[in-house]
Amino acid sequence: MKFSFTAEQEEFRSVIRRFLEAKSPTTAVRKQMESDRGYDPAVWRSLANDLGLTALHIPEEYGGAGFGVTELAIATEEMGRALLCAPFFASAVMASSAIVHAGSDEQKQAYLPGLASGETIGTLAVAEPDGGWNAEAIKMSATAAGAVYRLHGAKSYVLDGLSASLFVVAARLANGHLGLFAVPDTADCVTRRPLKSMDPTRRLARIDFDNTPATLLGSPEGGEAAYAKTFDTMVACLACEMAGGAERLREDALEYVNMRVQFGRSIASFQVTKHKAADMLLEVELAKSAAYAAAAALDDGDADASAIVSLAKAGASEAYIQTAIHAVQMHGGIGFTYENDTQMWFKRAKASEVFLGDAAWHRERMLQNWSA
Amino acid sequence: MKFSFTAEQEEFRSVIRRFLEAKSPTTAVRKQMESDRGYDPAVWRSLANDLGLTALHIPEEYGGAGFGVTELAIATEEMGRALLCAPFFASAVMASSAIVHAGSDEQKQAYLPGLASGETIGTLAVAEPDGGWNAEAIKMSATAAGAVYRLHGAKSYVLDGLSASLFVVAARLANGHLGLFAVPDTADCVTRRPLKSMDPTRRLARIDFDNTPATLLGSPEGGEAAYAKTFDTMVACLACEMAGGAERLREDALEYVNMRVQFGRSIASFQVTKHKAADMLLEVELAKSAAYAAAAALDDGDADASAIVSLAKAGASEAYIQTAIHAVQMHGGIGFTYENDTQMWFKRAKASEVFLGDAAWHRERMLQNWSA
Amino acid sequence: MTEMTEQQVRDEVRAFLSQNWDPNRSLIEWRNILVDSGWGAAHYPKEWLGKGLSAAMSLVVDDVFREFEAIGAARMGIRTLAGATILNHGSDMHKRKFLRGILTGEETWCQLFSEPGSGSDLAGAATRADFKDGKWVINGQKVWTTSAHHAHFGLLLARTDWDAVKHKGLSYFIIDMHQPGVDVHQLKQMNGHASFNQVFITDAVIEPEFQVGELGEGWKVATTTLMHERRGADGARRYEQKINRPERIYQEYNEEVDHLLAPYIWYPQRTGRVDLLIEHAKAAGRYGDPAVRQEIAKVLGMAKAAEWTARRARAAQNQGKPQGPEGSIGKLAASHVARAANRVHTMIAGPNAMLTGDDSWMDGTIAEILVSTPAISIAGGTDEIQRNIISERILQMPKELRTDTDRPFREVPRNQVG
Amino acid sequence: MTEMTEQQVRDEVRAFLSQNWDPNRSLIEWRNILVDSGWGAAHYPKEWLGKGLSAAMSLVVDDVFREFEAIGAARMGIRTLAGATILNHGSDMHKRKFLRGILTGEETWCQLFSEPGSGSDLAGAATRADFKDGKWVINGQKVWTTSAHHAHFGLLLARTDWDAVKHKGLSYFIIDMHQPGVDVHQLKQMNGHASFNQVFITDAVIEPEFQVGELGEGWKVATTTLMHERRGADGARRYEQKINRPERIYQEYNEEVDHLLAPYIWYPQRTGRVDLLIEHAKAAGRYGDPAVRQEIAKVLGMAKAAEWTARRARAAQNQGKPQGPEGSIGKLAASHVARAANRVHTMIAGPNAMLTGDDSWMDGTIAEILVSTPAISIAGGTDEIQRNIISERILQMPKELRTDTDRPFREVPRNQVG
Repeated sequence: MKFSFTAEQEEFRSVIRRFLEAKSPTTAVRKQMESDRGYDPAVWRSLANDLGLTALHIPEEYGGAGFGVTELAIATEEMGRALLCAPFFASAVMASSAIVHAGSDEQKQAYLPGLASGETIGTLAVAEPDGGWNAEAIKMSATAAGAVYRLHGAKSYVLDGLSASLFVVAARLANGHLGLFAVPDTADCVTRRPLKSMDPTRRLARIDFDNTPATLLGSPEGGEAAYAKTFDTMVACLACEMAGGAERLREDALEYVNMRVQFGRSIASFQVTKHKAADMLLEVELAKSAAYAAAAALDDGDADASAIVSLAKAGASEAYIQTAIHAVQMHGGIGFTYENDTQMWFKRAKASEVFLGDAAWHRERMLQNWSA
Repeated sequence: MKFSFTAEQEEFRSVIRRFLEAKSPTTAVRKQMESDRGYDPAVWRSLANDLGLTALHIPEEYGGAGFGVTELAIATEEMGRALLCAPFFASAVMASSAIVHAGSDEQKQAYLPGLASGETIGTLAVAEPDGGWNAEAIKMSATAAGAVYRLHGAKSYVLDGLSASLFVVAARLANGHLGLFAVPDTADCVTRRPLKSMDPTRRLARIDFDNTPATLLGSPEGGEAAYAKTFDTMVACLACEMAGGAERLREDALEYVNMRVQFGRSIASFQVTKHKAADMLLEVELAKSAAYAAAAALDDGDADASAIVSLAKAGASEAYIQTAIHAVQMHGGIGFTYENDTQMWFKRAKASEVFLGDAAWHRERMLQNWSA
Repeated sequence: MTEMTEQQVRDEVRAFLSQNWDPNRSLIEWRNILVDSGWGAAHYPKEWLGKGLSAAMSLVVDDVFREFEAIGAARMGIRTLAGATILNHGSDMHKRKFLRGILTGEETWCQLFSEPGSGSDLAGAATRADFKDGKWVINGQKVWTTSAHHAHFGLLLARTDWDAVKHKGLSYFIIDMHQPGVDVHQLKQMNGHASFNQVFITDAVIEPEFQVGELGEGWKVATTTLMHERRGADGARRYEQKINRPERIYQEYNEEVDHLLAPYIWYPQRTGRVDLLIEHAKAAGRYGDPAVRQEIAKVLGMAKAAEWTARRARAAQNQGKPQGPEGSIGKLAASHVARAANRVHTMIAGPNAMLTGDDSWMDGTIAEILVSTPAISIAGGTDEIQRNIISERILQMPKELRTDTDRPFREVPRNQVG
Repeated sequence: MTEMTEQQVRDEVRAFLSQNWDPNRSLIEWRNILVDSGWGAAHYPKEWLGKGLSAAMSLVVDDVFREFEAIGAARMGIRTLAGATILNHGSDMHKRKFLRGILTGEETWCQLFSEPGSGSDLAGAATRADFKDGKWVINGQKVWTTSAHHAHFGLLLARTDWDAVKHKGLSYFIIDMHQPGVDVHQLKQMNGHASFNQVFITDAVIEPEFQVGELGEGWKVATTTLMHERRGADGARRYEQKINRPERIYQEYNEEVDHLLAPYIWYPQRTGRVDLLIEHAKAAGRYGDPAVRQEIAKVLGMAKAAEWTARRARAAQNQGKPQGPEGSIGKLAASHVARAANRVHTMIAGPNAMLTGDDSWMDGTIAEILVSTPAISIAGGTDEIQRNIISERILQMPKELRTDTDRPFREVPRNQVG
């Protein structure tokens, strides 16, 4: 496993960071999080066309750039840092990975170029109103009706479910296997409802399918394996996104205490503040290391990759919210106000804590996948 | 439930504290913990005859003083504070409670006066080599042979098992019920082996019973209820003992940092040391409150008493070892040496963490017994 | 003259209420009668609208009011602190002008101490009061001000001498909030509520007679206000309860309560709502999960132990024992409990923790917990300040070195604000 | 003359070993040959028993030695620090007298810096060196001294000027440990091992020529020793491994290793032995318990993340990148891991955690973990010192106010010892 980024990867990160500093300062984030759509289409186009980020992890033969999980994760880390409002995670990570891993060659040709160019905004609908992201929890049924299938049931916590024009939906086939299905937003019998998201920078929706026509991606037996790979990819990217957000919180809190005076001296000169800052550094660096290892393990095809991915998510779940709690505390009263930016990352940390499975669930998954 | 001690109880505590300060300073503890016997018979006699502590919780009609769990727990709290080496917990808490709760009137007349006077040293053998203190884990069998029973199997972690002259043994009857049995140390077919105790102030033994004659205490159906009451009493007393030890550690560490200079200033003037001392105070006070509440709940016959008892033990398990870890750390290198007294309480804290069930087990027991 | 006996008080209050209490009066009419009688603030001196009773004896008065379900004088909010401060340090004019309005509830007060530049350090106030043309001219910012948006008067701490040391350059004023130059902005919190205000003061004017106490003695006067605030922290937090009865006066009173409590409706959620953990776990189908049960038991254990610690403290107080350490750790324990409860509610909620409002469990209560607990370790003295206090006052450890208290305030480093 | 190329070094070492290496020699005989050749300490200057090679190039020498399974010069323990300090600051006499014995292993060294009165504060040493009748007379106590019980010489930091400020009143000496007035007592730890000594020095004598560096410059010399100690903290901790071969020299070498490693045999246990968690849980029948699994996964996750963080740091170093924060947090992470692992081993062991020796799981290893992890957060810089370093050096936060460094040392408050 590699433990450093190449010069190209470092440069790639710098480009994204500069882009997001310009396009997604907190003023822009506040504007988008209070908007109806929830993101800025101009930024989305620029991110797709100028930086090519939507194409990152899609193979070259389908219009993508063919980069690994590591590069995709660098992008999400930077987006987590900037708290970018955009359907990137839903489309370029979740939907794209699902189609890459599940689709037939023909299906990839049909769907991936649009996702790669950013023209299509996709998402992946897995969790149901009472369930999580584990394959066994999926109860929605898909019944075969000739060449197409029909979906019946509800999906919840669907990321960017209102913005998406293409749904990949996990449902249970008559043979008991899991299937991943493509459903365009133009399909009949799809009802979308926005959910009230605690984190307004990341929109969620509930989607009801009532006899909705859908295309099975790949074979009727391959769904589990495809979903497992997809899930690992998206969890690794989420862990990196969370590490990026945590690092930003840590840096901003440090900057604040360095600037701030109390009792006639810098708050940063109080030993307790210093030690808290040291502990925050430790937590964030460990979270980063685990998240990077997760992406690298997937790119390496490491036998323990699923375990490492879950390790990273469990660690990120704890580290991000813990850093957010410390960051609010270090700001004092002002940190609890809406006008202070800390709260925006706090809410992202809180939502990310459970998104794609919470720490306890990932710890159990980690041990079950641990070969050692 | 009462949340304060009466003037009499406060005075009672002072008497014990003065006694232990005189009879069980750390020099004496070190001497006993390195001795073969493990305690000083002269101190034991004085504790029994002069202070009457062995008689505390035994009803007056059987030679006891008839005090409640609260008074018994005050005694164990002070002994935990002083780290007294003596078979008090085994005899005056465990064995005495078991006989009080399980024995027939005749049996109480037979056994309790000797325990009350301190002439008899009793203990209670419950845990087996692979088990814990929960009734369901008891596998040792007791077969009826006329008026007496015969015991077969091994007990481990038997407190003061080498010093005791009377064993109360938990075993499974043919009817599936639990039975508590009295076995004198003069019985045939009892093999005792000292176990190497991490905490040398609290000796443990393994005892093998091989067709050993034994007297069933009470009826063949009453064992579970009697053991449940006994167990609650001993756990409440242990929680108080642990709180007492934790408080002593906290006070000694505070005294050390107040006395100690580094970088030309008192260690106690460093903000991080101050905050750690505040956190230790919080932890110890919460542990004390819970332990006191456990004893009070038993005296009151509170419906939630078993839950409160387990809450107190779970809390004490965490607080005692945490306080010990902080205390070593506050002493620095010297705190890790054998010659510094902190290590003696550290080992007691570590052993107490699991004695009579660890924090996790008690948390589960707490919820199962919670009526709210 | 000796103090009345308890029975005499009871008899007199009963006689007064029997004769005067009428729930069909308007609230203001009744309170004016009450204030004239002296029973509205029995612990005030006789010459200032009271009866000169001790605090203990005035609890007896409350008792009789409850018998009659009679409404008492207004006492929620900052007004009580204003009354106490004015009685202690105010001039006769202040007492004449303000005490009645305080007691009838017709005039509302706010406290202008905290500033954006000095959160935990109240004596570091840098709002200026400059004496020009016979008047005080005020400039600065205040923050964390409850009820400023509907207050008539403010208790203002401002700096009148920049060459004096920190605690000696402050003076204390009563400021008319309804004047040009006083701008009140609601301060929204991360949980969406707006419990506090920022107050921007620009060339606002105070007549010299509205200074309270001596020039440069403002910190001393503020200490009185703060002492009453702390004393009330347990007592006054028993916010008034609404009374569910149909008569006119109850309706008016309930409106008053609603109005004053509005900023605080999320306060229960900032404690972490340990009381809801088991209910939430059962509702979410997670109560059988051993890992969840461990976490619930941890929090429940900590919360119960904290509650019992508080009761130990109260029991000791009631027995007249000296205050032990158990009385000082409650606030810090509450922070731990709230933070841990947040974690466990999140664990129980699972994906639902991403939602808010009525998409969240228990009609949004769970979501409100998740974004409200960070307040508990900040408001009313941060955890760090609590640990300083515990270590210095209870454990008698050395005080932090101070570099700001013994030199002219203008030389003390401070934050640039605004 | 230019430095040799890697190939030249390889060739020369191979030639030398082919001719001279004979595992049937005695260890001392061989090391004398080695020292004479210059290949025993190739990074020492040519005039002082070395070859003047760079540190990197001397790794090549090690490489060739491994090819031959040849034993190198002695380098475990404090001797390496003694050699480096003498080379940097010692006189020619020191070099002549000590370097050979250091390299052959015939003479053993110890470091006399720490004192009971100054744990984390080495420059606060208060051991006296008084100049009387042409000799230095030493009085004081030293502590945390490894190998002092069999050392021939000690590196001593002692105070020669009590009117100078803290860091300027110290001088550095080489003290003969085998003299009256030097008493070494083993210091037993709570886990029963005795890895350290206390050294009581009473009127011990040092001839003036065994002062190292200038008078009053002892702290500067000590800094060299400490720098080599820190640099070795990663490298030298790869303690020498025993070699399982029958010839005489290996037997003697293995005895040396055993002897020197004896104080450290419990060191693996102070890390918490995360590697044993799953094995322990399976052996104890607890691996199926969901609550236990949660705790194992937490520790394992933390330990893995810490390991990967260390590898990130090494990878960056290998690429010549500036050191990032990831290099400084390893020690603190190790403390967290060890403490958490102790908790989980306890949870797994259940009642067995009360036992020790061969009554404990895994033949006492588990018990040894339980009473050894507290060392990890103290030895080699406490967690508190680590956090100070991280916040001040990595995060560039303000330094703690010092009151001890700018006045005569005799006026600085210090601990009374003994």
